[in-house]
Amino acid sequence: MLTPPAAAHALLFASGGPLPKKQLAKLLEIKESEVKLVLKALTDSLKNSGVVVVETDTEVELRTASEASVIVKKLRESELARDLGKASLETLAVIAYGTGTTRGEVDWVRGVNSSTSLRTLLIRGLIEGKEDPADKRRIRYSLTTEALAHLGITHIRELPRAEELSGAAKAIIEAESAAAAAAEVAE
Amino acid sequence: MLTPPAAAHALLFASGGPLPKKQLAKLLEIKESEVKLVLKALTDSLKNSGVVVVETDTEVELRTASEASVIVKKLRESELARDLGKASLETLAVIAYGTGTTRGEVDWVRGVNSSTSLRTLLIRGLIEGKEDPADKRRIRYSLTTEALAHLGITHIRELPRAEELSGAAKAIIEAESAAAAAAEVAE
Amino acid sequence: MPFNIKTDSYEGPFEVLLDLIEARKLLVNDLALANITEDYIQHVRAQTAFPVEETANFIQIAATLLLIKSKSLIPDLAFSEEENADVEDLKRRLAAYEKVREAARELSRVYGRTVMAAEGERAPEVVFAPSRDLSAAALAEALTRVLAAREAVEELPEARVKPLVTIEEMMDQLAKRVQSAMALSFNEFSKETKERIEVIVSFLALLELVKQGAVAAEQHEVYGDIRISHTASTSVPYYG
Repeated sequence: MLTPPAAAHALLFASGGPLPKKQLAKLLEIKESEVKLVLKALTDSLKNSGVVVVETDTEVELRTASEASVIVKKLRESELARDLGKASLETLAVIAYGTGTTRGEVDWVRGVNSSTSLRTLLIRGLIEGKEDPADKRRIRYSLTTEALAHLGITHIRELPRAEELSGAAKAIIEAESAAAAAAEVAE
Repeated sequence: MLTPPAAAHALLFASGGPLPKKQLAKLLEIKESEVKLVLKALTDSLKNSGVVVVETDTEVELRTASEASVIVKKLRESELARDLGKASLETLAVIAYGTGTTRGEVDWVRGVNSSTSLRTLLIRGLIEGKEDPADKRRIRYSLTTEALAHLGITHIRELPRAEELSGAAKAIIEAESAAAAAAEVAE
Repeated sequence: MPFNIKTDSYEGPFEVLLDLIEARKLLVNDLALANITEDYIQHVRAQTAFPVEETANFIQIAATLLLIKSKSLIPDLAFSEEENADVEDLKRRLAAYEKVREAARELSRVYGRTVMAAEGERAPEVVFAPSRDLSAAALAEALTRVLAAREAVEELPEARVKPLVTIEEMMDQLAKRVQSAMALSFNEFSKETKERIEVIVSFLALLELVKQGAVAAEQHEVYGDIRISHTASTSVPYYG
């Protein structure tokens, strides 16, 4: 009989791509809240194994470890990443560090129209857009496991200077929403 | 730095199928006689992990463990039984109304990455890919005869508003490839 | 002395602003923004190849900068609530953009360096498995939806672009008016232009002229007209 982390490992391996955490919970017959623990145990058991668990809020995928990138490149030359332009990188940073997650927010912080960059990131599979549950007309963007894999990290908390930069961004966004709310009241 | 078994793990994971042991030795820069030891160590480290190392005399491959067969079967069944959903239906529609659409073209029309949807459609036998005779690296997708039969048509001409919708999709692809070519020249 | 900054590859106005502020080793605050206003405007004027929409962005920021600048020249100047909100918004956006730019630099250091490869693709075991939601009608609907979504995206930017005057046009216009009429009230001057942004631009272009000694302005009451008259100088210096 397999332990839940081992069963999760087999499922992730068999799926060959990102698996929604919801689906994983269903297949393992565990609660969604328990998925976190199972993935933590799997992550620990795969430590230094050459393969890692890459996670977003909603999906999880197995990938080769970043330390293996050189040797894997020898096997699969196509693994060379195409460079991202400055605008796309900036847009990716806004979304990664949580400075903004809608098109309007990205435009607000960059001071320019970001639709071309968003499209590039969407087509490359680095971000995905999901309907905001609170407002279905609004699309919120988030990083995919593909983006994390290109950044060589398994979770957004491993982003360079994650706490400092996303903390600062959040404070500014909060000030902005407070100002926007005040403006609305004033009207 | 990765240990040789971890590097072997990453390579086997990335190769997606049986890897000749000779090639593995070469990639790891070890002697062929040492491959055995490395694979033994990898086998041990993957014990009860849900994934196993399967070896023949000349080749080696990663597979899900036999204990996982029930749960992996559940995964396959859930993949096949589910509704296609918005993303896969859109991808299938772009392919159906196009003639020999490539992955890049589907991405252009939809404005998002379609790899996951394409994979789903392939597994479910709804589309098939064929090499472009003009460019062998390029795969062109079309509906399978089973899919046409399921739709109750014998030719894509019989799809609703075939001419209008095909024309619109084609126009987008042409505009996008012109834009992509222009962008390349500009760089 | 104007600070020279590279003008080749700017994505947007904030990038220009931050470079100007950093070149002067200043922090993002009113003083710094007032300080770089001229260089910023010069930069915008030097650009001839912005897409229309980006020009609108650049000029809108210029208007807010000139507002801040005017406050530094005339401390008594009272901002309206809306103007105040514009100034605060600009400062917040700049602060956020400063962090984003740092974050983007961090990402550029790691992006693509050590790509974690996906599992190798295996030839899929194909089982013909259509679904309940698959029908010819559903396909037509799906493609229609995709096409409609594209149109919506393509139409958006155009709708947001409103024709705006360039700073240069405003300044030229102002200079000519000052030359032709020895005395002219600001209210009179701004009457011709309905768009608020144009009023700001014209007002602040005026302030620039004041500073350069071209005209002397007196504001008799806080909210009264600003009277403009020629000073001793024989010609109006051309801005820039």
